Amino acid sequence: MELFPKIGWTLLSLFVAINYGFLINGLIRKVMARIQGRFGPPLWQPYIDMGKLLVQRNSIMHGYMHWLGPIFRSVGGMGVYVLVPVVIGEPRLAGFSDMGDLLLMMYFMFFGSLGMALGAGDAGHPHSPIGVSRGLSQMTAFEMPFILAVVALAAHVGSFDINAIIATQQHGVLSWNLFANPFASAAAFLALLGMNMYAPFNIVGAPTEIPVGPATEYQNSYLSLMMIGRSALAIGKMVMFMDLFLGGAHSIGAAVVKILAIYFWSVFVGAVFPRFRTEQSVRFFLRWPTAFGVAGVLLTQWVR
Amino acid sequence: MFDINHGNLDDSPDVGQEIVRRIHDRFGDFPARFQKADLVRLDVPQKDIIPVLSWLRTETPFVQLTHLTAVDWLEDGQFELMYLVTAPDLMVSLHLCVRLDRAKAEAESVFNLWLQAETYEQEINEMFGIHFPGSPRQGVPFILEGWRDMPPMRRDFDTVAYCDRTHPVRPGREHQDSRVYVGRKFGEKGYLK
Amino acid sequence: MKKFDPDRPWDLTTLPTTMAPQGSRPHAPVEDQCFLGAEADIKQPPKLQEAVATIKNWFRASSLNVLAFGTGCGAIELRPLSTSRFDMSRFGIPGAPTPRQSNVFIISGYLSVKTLTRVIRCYEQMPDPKWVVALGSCTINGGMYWDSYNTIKVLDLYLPVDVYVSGCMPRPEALIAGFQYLMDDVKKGKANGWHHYLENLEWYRENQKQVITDWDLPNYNW
Amino acid sequence: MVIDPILLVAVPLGVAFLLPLFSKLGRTAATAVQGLTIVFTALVAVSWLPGLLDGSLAPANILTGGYDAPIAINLHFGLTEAVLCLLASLTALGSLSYLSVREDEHTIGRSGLLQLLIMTGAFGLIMTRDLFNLFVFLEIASIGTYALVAFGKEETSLEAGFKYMLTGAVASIFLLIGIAFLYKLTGTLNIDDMVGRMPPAATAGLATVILFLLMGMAIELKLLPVNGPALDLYDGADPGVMALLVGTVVNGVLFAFWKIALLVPGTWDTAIMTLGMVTFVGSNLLAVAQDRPRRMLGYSSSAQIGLLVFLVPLVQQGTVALAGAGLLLINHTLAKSGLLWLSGKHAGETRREWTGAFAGSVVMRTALIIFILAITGLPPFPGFWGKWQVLSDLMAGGYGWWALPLLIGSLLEFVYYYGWYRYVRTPATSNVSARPLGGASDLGGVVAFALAALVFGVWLMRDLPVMGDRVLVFLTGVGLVLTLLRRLPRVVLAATATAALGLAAWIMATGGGFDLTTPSGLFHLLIIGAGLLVSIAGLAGSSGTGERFHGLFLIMIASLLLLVSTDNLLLFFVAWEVMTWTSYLVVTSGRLGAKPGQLYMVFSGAAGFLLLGGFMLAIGAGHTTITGLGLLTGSTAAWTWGLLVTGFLGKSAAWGLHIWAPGAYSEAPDLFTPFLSGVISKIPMFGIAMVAFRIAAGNLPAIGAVDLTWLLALIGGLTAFGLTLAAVFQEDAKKLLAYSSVGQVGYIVVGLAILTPLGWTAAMFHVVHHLLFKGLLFLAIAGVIMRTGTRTMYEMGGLIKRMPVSFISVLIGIIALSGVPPLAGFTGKWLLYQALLAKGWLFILVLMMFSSVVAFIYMFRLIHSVFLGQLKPRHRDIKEAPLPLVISEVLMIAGVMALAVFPQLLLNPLNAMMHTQFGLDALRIDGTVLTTMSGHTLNATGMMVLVLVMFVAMFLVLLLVSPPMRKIRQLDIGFAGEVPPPAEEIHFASRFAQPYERAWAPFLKPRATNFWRSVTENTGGVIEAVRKIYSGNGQTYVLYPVLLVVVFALLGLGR
Repeated sequence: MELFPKIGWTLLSLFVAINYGFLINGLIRKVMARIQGRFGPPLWQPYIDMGKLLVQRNSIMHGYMHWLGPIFRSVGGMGVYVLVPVVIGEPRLAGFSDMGDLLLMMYFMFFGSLGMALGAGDAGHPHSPIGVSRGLSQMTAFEMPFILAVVALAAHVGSFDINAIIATQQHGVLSWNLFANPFASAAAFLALLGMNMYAPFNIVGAPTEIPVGPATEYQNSYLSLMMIGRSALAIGKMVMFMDLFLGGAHSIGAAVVKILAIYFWSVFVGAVFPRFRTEQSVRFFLRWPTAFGVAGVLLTQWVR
Repeated sequence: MFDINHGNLDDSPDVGQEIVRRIHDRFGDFPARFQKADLVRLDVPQKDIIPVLSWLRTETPFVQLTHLTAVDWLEDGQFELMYLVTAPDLMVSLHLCVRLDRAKAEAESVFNLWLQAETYEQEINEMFGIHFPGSPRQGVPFILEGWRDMPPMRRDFDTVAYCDRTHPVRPGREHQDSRVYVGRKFGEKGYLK
Repeated sequence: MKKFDPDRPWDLTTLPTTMAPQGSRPHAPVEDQCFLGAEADIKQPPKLQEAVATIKNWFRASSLNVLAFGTGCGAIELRPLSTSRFDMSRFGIPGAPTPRQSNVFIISGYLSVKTLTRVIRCYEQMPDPKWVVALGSCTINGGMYWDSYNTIKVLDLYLPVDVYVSGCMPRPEALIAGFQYLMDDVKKGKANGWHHYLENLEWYRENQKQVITDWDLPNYNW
Repeated sequence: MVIDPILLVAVPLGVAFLLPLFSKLGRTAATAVQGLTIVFTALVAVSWLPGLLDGSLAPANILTGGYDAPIAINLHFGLTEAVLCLLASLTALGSLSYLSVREDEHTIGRSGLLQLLIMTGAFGLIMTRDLFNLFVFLEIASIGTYALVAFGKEETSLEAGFKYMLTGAVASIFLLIGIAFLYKLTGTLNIDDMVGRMPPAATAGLATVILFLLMGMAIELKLLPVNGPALDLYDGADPGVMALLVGTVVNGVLFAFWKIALLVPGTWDTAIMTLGMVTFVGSNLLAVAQDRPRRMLGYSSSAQIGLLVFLVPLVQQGTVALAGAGLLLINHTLAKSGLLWLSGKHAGETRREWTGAFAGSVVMRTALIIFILAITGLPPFPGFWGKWQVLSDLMAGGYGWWALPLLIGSLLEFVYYYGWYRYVRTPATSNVSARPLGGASDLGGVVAFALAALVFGVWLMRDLPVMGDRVLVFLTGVGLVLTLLRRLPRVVLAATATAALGLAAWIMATGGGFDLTTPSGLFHLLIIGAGLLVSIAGLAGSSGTGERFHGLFLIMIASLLLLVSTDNLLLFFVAWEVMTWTSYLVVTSGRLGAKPGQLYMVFSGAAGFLLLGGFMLAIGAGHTTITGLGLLTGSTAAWTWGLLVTGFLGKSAAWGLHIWAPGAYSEAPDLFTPFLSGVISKIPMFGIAMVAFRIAAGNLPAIGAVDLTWLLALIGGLTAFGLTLAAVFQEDAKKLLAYSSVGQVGYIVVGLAILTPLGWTAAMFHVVHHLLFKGLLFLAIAGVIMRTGTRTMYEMGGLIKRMPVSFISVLIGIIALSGVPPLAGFTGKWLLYQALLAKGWLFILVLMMFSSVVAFIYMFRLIHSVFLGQLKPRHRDIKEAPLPLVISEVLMIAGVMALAVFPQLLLNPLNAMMHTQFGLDALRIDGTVLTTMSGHTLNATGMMVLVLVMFVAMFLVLLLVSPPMRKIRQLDIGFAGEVPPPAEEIHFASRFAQPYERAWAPFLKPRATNFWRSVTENTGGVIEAVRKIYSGNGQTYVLYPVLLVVVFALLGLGR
């Protein structure tokens, strides 16, 4: 596709994705409220929050890195999204996925976290680095099963190319990696719990000890940018999981449903569990999920 | 736990009686009042209080300082310090009361025996102006930051006057005593009778 | 417009609305660390300006983050408020653990001088616009603490209060009602305590310093 | 004109007895006469040397009394004798200058007499060819020795002399009996005559006779275990006397042994060699445990003599060239005499008391390190050439297994010599009271011998092709000059070094030295480039004590340039060892670098010896070039590969061998660490790629089912993972980076082990990229350390406000390190992962990916603890790093960014390189798109553009939607309404990864350190057990020779 139409389509798709992220966010709040026997805020509450954040009247800055942190965050989130193909065979919704493969996406996820952590560190609030320390510790831990799962899938097709991985899953539902390599899927979906940071892995913004973790000193427009980044990242990640394990999507509708399903896996888990301590979380990921991942890789090698 | 003269305290049928007897044997005949089955009050002279507390802390099951507070006996010209010492294993408490000279207002610190006494002593120092030489946080503000008046728990401290002076009231209400105010507003018959 | 009467500080009707004072810099002496907010919208024609302000105020009113700072015994009423019986989140009122991200400060009852110091500091760290909800009689006239040597009796001498909820303690329903009033005021652009505070900062400071005798709060705070 | 060598015996003997007369004239006169005598003897030897060397003079054969050989006393004076006599004279001269200032007025004559007597004995021992005469001279020398030692001023001298005499008497008895019986068997006393008349080996009684002779000589030579008295001598006697003995009597006795060995039948060779080698290894082992440097020197002498004894039969068989043994002997004489003289210049008895010795004297320190380098056999000193010659002859002669103990013994020398030097380099503290002795007037011998060792060693290199290379000679020359002039201001030194490197770069550039399509060209560019950046940064002239390394630095760069461009195994190894010792010296020059320096040197030494072993195997198979390694086959190939790779891994601090690295990296001078991490740690990688992998992988057998290259990759992976994890828990910024550096080397190892064009491309790409970003990080941290004066991270914080450029450097550095797009770290990792996936090593792939994720923790912690968070009040006024540092940093940032945007700049040449190496392409590069051979693509430039566009867009969005923003003060944070405590308390930096540490606790035991500690402890236990044989009791000392007879008899007669 030509460059400029591509940019246009990508922007459009990004816009839709961010809105979808917002709506999912609202839905999550609603669902969580219903699980707890409450009404919950309206579905569009994230938009109202966003609007409110944008019309605050003054703001602070602790330093230039503090200022740049949310930018890193949002670029990281949007970058992940524009690198994944959303709908199979639809170049308009494939973004810039021809620029790199699964590795690029995986590393792009760190881009936002790292930048955000830097910005938070610059604010000088002790809760920020504590949150970052917890977040990084947990991140390295859940990456272990995730990497194992990804390597298992990649080894199966001999490539890190996400389109190649999708292509192997087009022979009916049972050819989805979710069923074709259940061990790798188990590892990845457990890792997803850590990635999404709902309970029991919500140790970064642990509300009782380090109120909002790294974002303690952020407000207003910073937060709005971070909201954008977060929903783009969330959707990007879910699309990636969809492509990896649920055989991608043939239409936008399928994508919407699958994304929702994947997302709510961690939401439902989060609704019923209390929080881990950091080292418990790290140990958790390094035990069963890792074992599943190893089994997944072995399975791939055995099948080959 | 084990007192060589008397045997084990746990074995005695009435621990309160027994401990008072032992204190009497050892330190002298302090007036004792058995307030409840598990609470004995002893009035100890100032010179004996530290030996008694040390002995209790080191050689008896009364190892816990549950509370330490003061009472202002303005009319007697005295302060009274009250040490509530508990034997957690036996669930019996000793209430040791010491009278101090109000003019001097100084007592020996027990934070060497119980570290937590440090906070009690800081608070008493702030609220009553009783000084505990050697206690670590004497004079450090505990609740009253920047307090410049007489220690507020002394009975000669006029709280209402201080309050009127310092904290303005909302205009439109003539009397601060709600009993008077309500009586006037709703008639004497209102809530009072 | 009525003139601001220092003897009646609670009377916020003497204050201009959110839109009006933006044409001019505040005349009240403001320390250089203190700053007022945006002046971008004043260049717009009044009609549009009003419309924009209405939208903005609607956003503000529909998403009120409450600073989670239980200053007095009334904080016990905030727990049921967020649980399933009363569920304040359906009004878009979640808790915010840091003053940087909150809009509403609930002074939940009596306020000792020691707490007042912290409250002022937190209040000033909140971004504008920000509102104060005073809960319980203690905040109005000292309540049962009318003769306490260490408890302030009239909150609005020290902080601008937008909504009072009386009672000892007020029930969560009353608090919700108070929030409704606040939301209405915000929507109408009438809840302007924060602006009042900035304009009359010197007067507030003087009052604050009268009770906080060791004014050791560093000035860099504001 | 030549002088009659008979005068060598006659003149000293004559003067000796006249000396007491001269001493009546005053001490100057006596010293002068003695000196003139020694100079005369030296002249005699010198006058013969040129003629003997070029063969124009025949060796002199002197017959006394006018009779023919069998009857007359026969003196022989050939090249060997001339050299030995010259050495003896020179040592005597040096010792005279050393001793004369120490002698009292009334002992000067007596001492001089004994010295001359010893010389006479030594000359006689060297020249005589008569067996009985040899015994006589031996006695003359011995009597002189007893007397001279017993006259020593130390209390222990008398006892030492007596014990020495006791065992000497036993030796004499053995010798005399042996000579008598031999005379009976052959009817002659002339050695040359005797050789022809020796009865057949099976003759009854001959074995006993030989046994007696050998025993006598063994005791005289102080071989293990009968060297106890000799060691007491080193401890008790004056060091000057010992130096004299080393140069005269010891060499004389050794040569006497040579002559006697001519008579010994070949069946005894193994026995002699075993005894010699046992002495070499055993004495070195015992020396390790010595706490007193002088006694240590004694053990070392014993060991060296043992080595030479080991060589005697081999040389006589013709297996080993005489030159090799001769070089070892000359080296030992020069270095040991020098060390002994120096050991007398400091009052310290134990090593601890040597702390900070010679701190005031550059001459003595320089001489000391020259002697230590010489005696541990490092190039360019003669010992190195001797050892190389000996080893290659051993390999060629089929004595390969003997090289193993030889190398082990040499490694032990490293341990104790550098252990001693560690104390010398440690700055003195007030509780060490030992001080230097005497002035500089007696240093003549020391300086002369140090120069002699250096000049002679360099002279031996004259035929090597390296001397023709302009750049190398130029850089080494400038380096030497700068080393000598190290007292100049730092800026001048740095400027000169920069200019020299710039010139070298220009010469190489015009000469096509930077051809990136060849590995040498690539490494040339890296070495020179990194060198230039470091020298530029050096212009800042920090306040550290160790920043005057520019001279050594240039020499090091020269050696590195040689290393990466030579094809000759010898030259490669020379360059390798020169790099080792120059970098060792620089590391040691850091403030606390002495201790880690020792560890560094010992591990580098071990690595060097492993390489030497590998090279020797290749040489034994007849290949002397690196290209030749490719022709190796079978088990030789596997062993060579294993040795080389282990050596290279040791030097690159792979997992398990890494314990030296953190200390050495962090204690090296701050400006040098970038080079250490960026270049020196990459040289082993060059070695693995270009030397070890010359041995075709097809020749490597699998051990069990495990592929050797897979094993190498596993080690690389463990290095990457283990050291990354270790880096997470460091509090010291430089240590953190040190662990990180070593961990990153693991990636390169993995890349090389894959052995595909893509894997190698990834490895080489990472070599370049790691140099850039790690150099950047180390330099930026160096600047921070320079300004804050601390390396502990939690003592810093918030420096972004004061040092923005350093912050940006570190930021770019860690983004590049982390592999986060869009910087080139991602490109490098992508290449590596693709290569691993294509190879199918899945678990290693997982390990690498996981360690790259773990690295995030330490990277964030580095930048956060130092630059973010709360600024400490004491750092409010510090300035940005000095300008030269900033310039270097900016240049490196430019490099990193260039690689990030246009990786094809480097990948194109690498592709060409891989084509040469493998005959295959690694990548297809169309414009900005990289495509692997298996069809995977990456668009680095596009990635960069994408990120930049998004970044700029979001930047504008934030600008647009932000309300008026105010920069607030530092401590204005939402701290629950409280006034925040001081910055120190709310800067969360200490034990940053504590929960992570808890989670990993079972895996975090310092296993490698514990392993090496247990090795050290067990060795120490063995040494302690062995050392019990030196009871210090004269009776047991007499008993040992008898026991030795039994052992020897079993060894020799058993055949």
